Amino acid sequence: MIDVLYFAWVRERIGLPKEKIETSAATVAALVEELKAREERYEAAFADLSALRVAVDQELTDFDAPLAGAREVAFFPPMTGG
Amino acid sequence: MIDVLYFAWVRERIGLPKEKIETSAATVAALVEELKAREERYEAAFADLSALRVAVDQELTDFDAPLAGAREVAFFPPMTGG
Amino acid sequence: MSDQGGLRSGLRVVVQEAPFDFGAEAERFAAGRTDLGAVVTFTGVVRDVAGGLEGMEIEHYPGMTEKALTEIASEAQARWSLGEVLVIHRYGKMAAGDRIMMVATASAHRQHAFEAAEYLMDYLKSRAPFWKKESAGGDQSWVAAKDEDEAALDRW
Amino acid sequence: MSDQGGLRSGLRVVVQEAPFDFGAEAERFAAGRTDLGAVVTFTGVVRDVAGGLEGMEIEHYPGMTEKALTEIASEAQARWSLGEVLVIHRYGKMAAGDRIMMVATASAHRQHAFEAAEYLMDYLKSRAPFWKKESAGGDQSWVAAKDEDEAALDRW
Repeated sequence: MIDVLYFAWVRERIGLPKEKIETSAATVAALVEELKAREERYEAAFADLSALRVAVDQELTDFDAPLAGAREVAFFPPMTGG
Repeated sequence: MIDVLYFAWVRERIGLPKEKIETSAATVAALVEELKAREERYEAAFADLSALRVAVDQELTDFDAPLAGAREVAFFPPMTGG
Repeated sequence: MSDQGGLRSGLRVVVQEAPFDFGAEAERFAAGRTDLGAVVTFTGVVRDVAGGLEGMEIEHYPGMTEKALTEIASEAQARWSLGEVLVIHRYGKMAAGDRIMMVATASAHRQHAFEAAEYLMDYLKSRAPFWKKESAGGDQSWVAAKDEDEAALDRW
Repeated sequence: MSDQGGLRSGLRVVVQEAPFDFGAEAERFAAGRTDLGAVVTFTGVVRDVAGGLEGMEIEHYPGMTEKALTEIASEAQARWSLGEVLVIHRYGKMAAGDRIMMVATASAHRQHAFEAAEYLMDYLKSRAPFWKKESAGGDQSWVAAKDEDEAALDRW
């Protein structure tokens, strides 16, 4: 089980801020494929990965990052702080 | 007659902040030569012109600047504000 | 490195919903330090570019936000000679003209204080998990990240 | 361009002997402006590098000082898109830790606010008629201008 978090318009498209996912995906990209296969709203949210960023256990990383041992994965658009 | 002002260690070496000088010097450099010829303390203050800055009528300028029409000439070391 | 943010030697990171008192923070930052001759602050303010902004809301990623800001500030401390660093960033609802965030840097050398503040801002813009949503004309829209903000990181 | 300094559109230049209230100046600078998203301040503080500073005294050139600061600030306004500019510089006696001066810039773009503040500082250091004298161990000495400060002007 892994906590999956969504922020900003990713959260809005998927319709919830956080969920627990049962997965054996080896990488972030594999998890994304699993989610996209589930429902239309995931397909919509993950349509363009170049418009998305990902953090594993609260560290920014890439979509090919491994998920082994990860507790938390977060998906969100590019940040706009400051 | 022209007002001649001195600041910082130039003022200290010459021993006064301001004086009126009767001069027909055409340039700042010529005025400096006249002053140096007067007394030891001017000679000491103006010994190294590369260590000095000059303003004519409150605008920074060079030692070869003309004095025609000038009301005020000021001599001082490089600035150290901020 | 601490994962907690908050107070550490010479570094203070604050993430809060409430407004902060910029004047008071500026006044007390590095106050009385006799070894730091140069203090720089940067403040980000909610702009109303088109003139019809009804409000802005900033979402963030609790937990990661403090950690990311602390990492960015620690990297600045490693790169420049800094005596004090402060980062304050708000989330939640704001109005045009409100102060969103501030950074402050204090150093013995003005170039260090300036560069570190610019570095903090460049990384904070594109690497700290904040997202802005603007309300105008009854519509809400997420502010798009700017290519120039991403490009700004290349100089460091 | 005005020869008077003082208040002009978007520019305030203050030269005074009395301390200034940095927190209050920072608080009210560009306050409530909804068109300026980026505010930068720089503050210069009396340093006590060797640990024995008894005091500092700053001499200036009344009349020329305000004029020089106004010219420097006006040039910054011409080079960058600035909504507000503030320059405050003290003269007279100060102690270690005292604030000597501040500049503040406000712009729609953070790079403009940062660059203009750095420009103001670089020119103010070497082109505004202030001279610092330090007292330590019973001796007084004029602070020497640094080659690096003169060299800093080359980048503009």
